[in-house]
Amino acid sequence: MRYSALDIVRHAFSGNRHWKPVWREPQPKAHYDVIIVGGGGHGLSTAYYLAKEFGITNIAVLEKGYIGSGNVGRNTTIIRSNYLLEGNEPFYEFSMKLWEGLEQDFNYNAMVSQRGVINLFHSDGQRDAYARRGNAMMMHGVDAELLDRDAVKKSMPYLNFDHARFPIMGGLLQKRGGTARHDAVAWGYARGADQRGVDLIQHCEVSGIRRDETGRVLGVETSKGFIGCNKLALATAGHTSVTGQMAGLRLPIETHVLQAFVSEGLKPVIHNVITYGAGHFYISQSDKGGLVFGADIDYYSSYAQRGNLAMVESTIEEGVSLIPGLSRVKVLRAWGGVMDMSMDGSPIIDKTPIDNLYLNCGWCYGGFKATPASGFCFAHLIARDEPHYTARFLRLDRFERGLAIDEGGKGPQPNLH
Amino acid sequence: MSITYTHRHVLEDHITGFETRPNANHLSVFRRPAIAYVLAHAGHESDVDLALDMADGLSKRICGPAEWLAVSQEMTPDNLMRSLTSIAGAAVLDDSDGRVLMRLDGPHARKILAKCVAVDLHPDAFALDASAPMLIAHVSGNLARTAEDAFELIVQRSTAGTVFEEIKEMGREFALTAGFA
Amino acid sequence: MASLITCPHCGVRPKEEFTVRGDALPQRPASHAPDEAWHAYVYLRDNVKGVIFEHWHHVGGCRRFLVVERDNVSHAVLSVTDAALFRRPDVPGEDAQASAGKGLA
Amino acid sequence: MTSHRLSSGGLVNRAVPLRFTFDGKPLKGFAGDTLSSALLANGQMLMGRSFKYHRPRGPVTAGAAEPNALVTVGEGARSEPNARATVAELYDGMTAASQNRWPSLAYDIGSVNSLLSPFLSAGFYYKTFMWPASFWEKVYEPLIRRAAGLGRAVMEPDPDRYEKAWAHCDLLVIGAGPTGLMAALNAARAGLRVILADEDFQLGGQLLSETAMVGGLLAADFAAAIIAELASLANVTLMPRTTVFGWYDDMVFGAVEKVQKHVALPDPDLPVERVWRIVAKRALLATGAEERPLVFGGNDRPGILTAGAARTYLNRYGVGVGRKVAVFTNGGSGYRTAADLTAAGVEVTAIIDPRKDAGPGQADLAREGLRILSGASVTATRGRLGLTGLVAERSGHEEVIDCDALLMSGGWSPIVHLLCQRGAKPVWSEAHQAFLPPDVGSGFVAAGAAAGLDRLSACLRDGAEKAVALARNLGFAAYDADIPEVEGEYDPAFAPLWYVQGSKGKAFVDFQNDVTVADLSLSQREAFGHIEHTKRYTTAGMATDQGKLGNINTVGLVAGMRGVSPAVVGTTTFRPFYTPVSFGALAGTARAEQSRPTRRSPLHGWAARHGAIFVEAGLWHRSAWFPRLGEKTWREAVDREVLTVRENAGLCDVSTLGKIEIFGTQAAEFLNRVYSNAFLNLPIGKARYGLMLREDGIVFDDGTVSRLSENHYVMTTTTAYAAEVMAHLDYCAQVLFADLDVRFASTTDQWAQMSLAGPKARIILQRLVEDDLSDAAFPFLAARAITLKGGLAARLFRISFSGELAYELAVPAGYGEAVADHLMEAGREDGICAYGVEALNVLRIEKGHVTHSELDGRTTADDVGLGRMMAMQKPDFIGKRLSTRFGLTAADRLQMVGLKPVEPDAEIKAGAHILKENAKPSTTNDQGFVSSACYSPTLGRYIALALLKSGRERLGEKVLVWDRLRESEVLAEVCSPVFVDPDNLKLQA
Ligand SMILES: Cc1cc2nc3c(=O)[nH]c(=O)nc-3n(C[C@H](O)[C@H](O)[C@H](O)COP(=O)(O)OP(=O)(O)OC[C@H]3O[C@@H](n4cnc5c(N)ncnc54)[C@H](O)[C@@H]3O)c2cc1C
Ligand SMILES: NC(=O)c1ccc[n+]([C@@H]2O[C@H](COP(=O)([O-])OP(=O)(O)OC[C@H]3O[C@@H](n4cnc5c(N)ncnc54)[C@H](O)[C@@H]3O)[C@@H](O)[C@H]2O)c1
Ligand SMILES: Cc1cc2nc3c(=O)[nH]c(=O)nc-3n(C[C@H](O)[C@H](O)[C@H](O)COP(=O)(O)O)c2cc1C
Ligand SMILES: [Zn+2]
Repeated sequence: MRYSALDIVRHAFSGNRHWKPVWREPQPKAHYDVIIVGGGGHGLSTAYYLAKEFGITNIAVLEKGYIGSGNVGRNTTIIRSNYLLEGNEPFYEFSMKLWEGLEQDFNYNAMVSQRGVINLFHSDGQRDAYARRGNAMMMHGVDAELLDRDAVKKSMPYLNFDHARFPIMGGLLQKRGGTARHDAVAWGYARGADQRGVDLIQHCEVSGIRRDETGRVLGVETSKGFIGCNKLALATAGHTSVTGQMAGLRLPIETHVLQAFVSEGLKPVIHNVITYGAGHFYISQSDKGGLVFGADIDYYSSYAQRGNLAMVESTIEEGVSLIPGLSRVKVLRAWGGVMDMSMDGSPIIDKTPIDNLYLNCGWCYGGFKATPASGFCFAHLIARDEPHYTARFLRLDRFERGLAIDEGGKGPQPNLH
Repeated sequence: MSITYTHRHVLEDHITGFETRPNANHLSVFRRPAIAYVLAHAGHESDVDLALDMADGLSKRICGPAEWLAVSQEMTPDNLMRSLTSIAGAAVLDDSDGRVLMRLDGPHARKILAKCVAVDLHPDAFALDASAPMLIAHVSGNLARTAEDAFELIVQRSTAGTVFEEIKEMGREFALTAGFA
Repeated sequence: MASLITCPHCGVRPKEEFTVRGDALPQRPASHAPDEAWHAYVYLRDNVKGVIFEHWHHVGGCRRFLVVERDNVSHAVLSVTDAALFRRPDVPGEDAQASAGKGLA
Repeated sequence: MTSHRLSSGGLVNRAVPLRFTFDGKPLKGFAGDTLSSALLANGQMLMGRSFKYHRPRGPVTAGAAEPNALVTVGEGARSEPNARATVAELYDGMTAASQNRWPSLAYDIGSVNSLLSPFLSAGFYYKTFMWPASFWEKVYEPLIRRAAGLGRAVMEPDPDRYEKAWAHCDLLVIGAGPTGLMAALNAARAGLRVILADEDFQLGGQLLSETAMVGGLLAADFAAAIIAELASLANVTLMPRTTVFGWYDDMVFGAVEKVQKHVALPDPDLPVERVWRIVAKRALLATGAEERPLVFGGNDRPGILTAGAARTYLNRYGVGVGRKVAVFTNGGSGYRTAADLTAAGVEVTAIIDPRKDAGPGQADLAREGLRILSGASVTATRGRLGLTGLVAERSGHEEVIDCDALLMSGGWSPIVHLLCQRGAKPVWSEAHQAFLPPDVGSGFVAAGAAAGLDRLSACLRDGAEKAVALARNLGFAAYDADIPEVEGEYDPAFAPLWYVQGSKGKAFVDFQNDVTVADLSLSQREAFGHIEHTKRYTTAGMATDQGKLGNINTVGLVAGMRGVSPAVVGTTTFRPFYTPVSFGALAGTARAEQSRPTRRSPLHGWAARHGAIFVEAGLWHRSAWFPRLGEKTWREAVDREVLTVRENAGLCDVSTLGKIEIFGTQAAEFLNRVYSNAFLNLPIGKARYGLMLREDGIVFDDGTVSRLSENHYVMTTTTAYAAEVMAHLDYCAQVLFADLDVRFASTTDQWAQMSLAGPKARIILQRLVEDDLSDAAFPFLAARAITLKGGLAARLFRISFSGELAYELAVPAGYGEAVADHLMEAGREDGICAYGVEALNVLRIEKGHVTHSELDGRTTADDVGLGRMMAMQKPDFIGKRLSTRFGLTAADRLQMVGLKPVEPDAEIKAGAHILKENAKPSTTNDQGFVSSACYSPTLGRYIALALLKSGRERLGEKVLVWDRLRESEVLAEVCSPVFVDPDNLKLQA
């Protein structure tokens, strides 16, 4: 069923009683061409593009919880393509292009909102680094603007210009950046995949990977029994090491928890996405009115989707330091997500040493924006057995070869990225 | 040419005058204590610890295993260094200018400190003469309990202004006064 | 956790006093060890879901590196040991149990 | 509007009247009122508008779970949006305003949404607003955003103070109702350090609303007696107005105390709110139970509230919620309230009870003349801005009943929130028809109503007994508790009723977000059947109350629709915050200039006296430049400072560089392992430049090491990396090389360190130094203790960042200013000047020295021209092994070079990229970037350092410095990065 304006009206007059399920709830078949483990944004978009762009439809997406229960459903929804390095920028821009036509493409309103993302800088050194990044973006034909203090003040007068510990000197703006409605992204891809014949199997946890004597993957052991496949693709985000381990892989990943927060609903006050360069705070306002914000990871390894009070406090300290007017606003809810922090802070979309096992991971706290491109490139890899051009640097062997893609320059310590 | 150099305390900018009549809750800043950092080399930890306990005219503050601060209000930094360098197995540094010593005392000292440190300072939990390194007002420091309701804190010189102001702020509800000792 | 870590030297302390360095189990190979060993040491992690050993640096306190044995799902802290006294669970004659709880005593 | 305040009764203090305004209207209340009790006393039932449909709403509760009565309290910078009127303590001068309505609360244009509701069903926006694509940002989203939110944030700096504190205890009791009071008392008597926290301004919980007698006293008096005893005990801390908002790992609780939210003008010496981190050995959850609303058509009109809330308004505040009150109840609570109302003289028109047989116990309570409709339900309600009547249905017969208030009771749900915040899920109990708290071990247990007990006597006993058990569990000797007798308690048992089938009108489960039963069934139909999907698709439970009232009904209804038990459906995830907490409280004092500690150099005062402009460098304030009279731009000052240093001499504060003193018989070996270059052979009295790598072969930091004696070294680090380097050394010494005899400590703060640079540095310095400073006696890289004239002991290092003849002089911090003053004086005749980090930066760029602009965490030693510092012959050092990987040694790596614009006046800025001449801009054509750039007054032109692909092979090549971001393109020549004195003649002079 395609959604159309007419539909809405028709259904309204019949008491909305005739809407159909957005996806089926199938029983797993014995065998699939491709099994994708992980019904998060990346797993679902991979299934969608495999079906839509690469003509493979005999696919199952296996999700241990409900669709979107992972990070795709718990992130701060920022999308942008303001990266520095050659390994990243073209890839994220490819994603941004896909965002720009996504809703018409999958016929679901994911509320992609290109309201602008501004990264504030607070020192000359930071300005230079942002200028370098802005120019890198423009080299690739991506929009970027360097705003000075007055320009920032004009559009965001409520920032702390007068009593800041670290003065706001300006910002790097990407106007095409913005937000998208997290859940709708998952649901839109899920619906699109389902409509093309993909089996979405929820509450189906993969507990083992069965291989033949040559090492090839035969299928997966799950809470719903063994399911066979020709190709197995892992898109399990924070659980990548766990699923990788099932095939004997030891990966350049550490799992960490990142918290996010939402305030009580407020009339619109923050009209774009703001990130604070003197800390790690970022904030935007959802279309419902809640201020959605976050900051650093909790620094220790964790598979629990909840964080600690110290990080709550430091996040909010940064928030009030940046936007003094938030002081009397109340925080409603805090939650966490567990992320696949890679050794250089950049993702991996690659084949593995096991012939028919494919890997998508290392998204750290930035993989939501990658959802379309990650799915597209992963689908490309699975279908064609060669990396998509824009993802050609995101390889597993880059660490051994000394080709780390280290945007932050932090080195092989995941919790610093 | 003989030159004399004036010594300046880092909190001179923060302390305008002297409280003639300090309140019950008072923060005193010591002008020129002698403070040394003492490190024990491997195998000498307990000897150095013992030597510090035995030494006259100084008090020992624990910074970590095999690391201490030796604090004296009687000795000059030079004298303190001299008295410590003789300890076998110890490496000693003069840190008199690198650290600031303050004392917070009064009936509400614990309540004020509860806003500055995470450690339980209940008399049963933080005994008399106890000392420990800890975050004080967000910066690394050392806290010691020197009397029933008196605590001495030592922080790095560069951060002393921040700590001093924060403690004063936290003491406002108890009319905390502050001045050089 | 971790909201509180019981430092064997300083007592119960809040998370704010620590920085976390990461997995405490990898051991720095000899300089001449094979490439794979070095790659593994610097870049690969077991990253198990469950009980892990992690280096925590008590920067706001004694400045010691501690090995914190934790369950990264329940966040329960099982033991805290000074890094210099830590024995890896897979070293013969020592196991996780033997080193566990040492620091808390 | 006439008063609903009863002439007597309640705990409000009628001797203390308070004035306040609501939407500008002046009103009166009493001390002890909440805003909502005072509004109700004034007959103001309408308090707000719902989110989506802008439906008129009054309070449903008298407590923290309130979804409807949200108002903005205070004015200007002190205004707080979304304050719950039901818990806002009334104070004299309070101003409150309704929200989410225009133009007024009574006439709100937004209420047309209610008519559009068929189009606005759950998730409607996911299916629409997609055509044409360009309309989303321009048309649809602005429209949707205009409807967003409830209250308005003023976005002004907050005039009030906040702070944070730690507390420690043996037992934290959360909630000071009968359960919590008995628990605190018995634990305190056993000698535990007890904290008793309650969010209410008055301790006592349900006892304050209770008409029963406890221990021979009126319930409220009984509470007062216990509180008095607790207050007298030194081991007890009473924390009223304190909401425990979160349970975190290791028994750390977050709580927020409203210190001065109940005054018009706060005392400036006190915070308005204070966040507590409570570290508890044990904790007891005594948070009570929440009464459930019933779900039927039109269940949201102002005047419809829970029976318990009405009882609280009556017994605690002396307010009748209506004059003609109907009750719709499936359990004892409705009867009890009806009885209390009748006793107080309020007319109760009917009790509607869906149960066929309500049981004798409850019938007893219903006074004579009270109409009870058993087996009946409310199927519709009447009224626009307030309730005027209802339709009751019994066995097919409908009856209209006039009323201005309808009290509903759908049973009770234990308030398990905090116990479920760390992953454990509540457990459905068929017997209780409720979710009970999970067992999380002996650290944190629930008691009383929170544990599923309903009778007062049982709660009193449970609190006492569990406290005694916890005390014993902690090793305290505790006596068995005395449990007071209760007279006149009632039995709140109930039979579940999730929904009145066939009722007319919207039946709400989530009042604030306007989620109806129809929305829930739509979500089931569309495959959003998992309760977490239902929540996200319908937004049930996502409003400011987080579904405290409604979630249980959502679960019950979804269970019914799916034909399973609520146990199968389960709850959504409980998360902090129990109730919303202000940013201000959670930030405490860490805001504005105080947001992070500030570090001051010992030469700060000296620099300030010379007119320094300061700049943040990490936590430090550093002197950036020293403008003089007549200098209009920073550049003028910096150019002068640079030229003065090159021609005469300058004094720069370098105290912020990290300084680490290293001792030990194996200190040399240690240094040899942590630096890439050789350190075993550093002579005593000499300094050496050192490069530290990360284990991945990338440069980490640079600095110098000086050997002061056989086993004593002092290391310097960059300002930015001082803490990281120290931590790295700790790691190396404690973890990697624990067998080496090496000890170290940071002495950054002990020394005031000044760089004296320039051709005249030596003659100036010699005027102040006893020791011989001739080149022979104190050559380049000499480093040792010296004595200043007058006898001050100091350290002197002949090292140079500027490329000039230069010294770094270190004196004890307290003498820093005095020594700097004397040096300035000594150099006056030679034209000395103070110079800041800007000039320092220019000097080092001219000289091709690197900083973290070049060492950006991606560069190797070779990249920045320091390949010779890789002592590969050493058996091992940090970073050695991985530094030889393909990617780190590839021929096309970026290498550091200098750049000179072809046009001498052209400016280059750091952050520009580089293209081959005539190449098209593209990522693949990108040749590198400008890492540092400045105007060189020495050369009279702009110069830059750049990292350029295979740069060292390209000297002489013309490249395009491409800075599209700042609309500049400059042709430049690639050159050596050393622009000044390449042979180091000045340095060695
Ligand atoms: C708090 C937070 C804020 C963030 N903010 C942003 C942001 O603003 N912008 C941005 O771009 N990115 C952000 N991110 C990162 C982004 O959310 C993730 O990188 C991205 O969602 C990861 O990809 P995914 O959607 O496929 O992951 P997920 O949604 O986590 O999908 C992985 C799925 O695999 C399932 N799974 C795991 N193991 C198994 C198994 N054995 N069997 C079956 N299924 C399994 C999981 O249940 C999960 O549903 C944020 C992340 C967090 C936690
Ligand atoms: N079925 C039932 O559970 C039921 C039904 C009707 C009446 N009752 C009556 O309710 C009473 C229950 O007594 P009780 O002591 O268990 O509960 P209570 O409701 O009397 O007290 C709970 C207290 O906890 C406080 N509180 C709740 N959450 C808090 C938080 N996060 N932080 C700080 N304070 C918080 C509340 O302000 C309240 O004062 C008894 O009188 C009982 O008869 C229970
Ligand atoms: C962008 C965004 C906006 C959110 N807005 C709200 C909100 O308005 N109200 C709310 O209760 N939760 C909101 N949440 C949080 C969710 O309720 C939920 O906590 C989060 O998705 C994580 O799931 P979990 O708490 O069930 O583990 C929001 C989450 C995200 C990612
Ligand atoms: Zn410690």
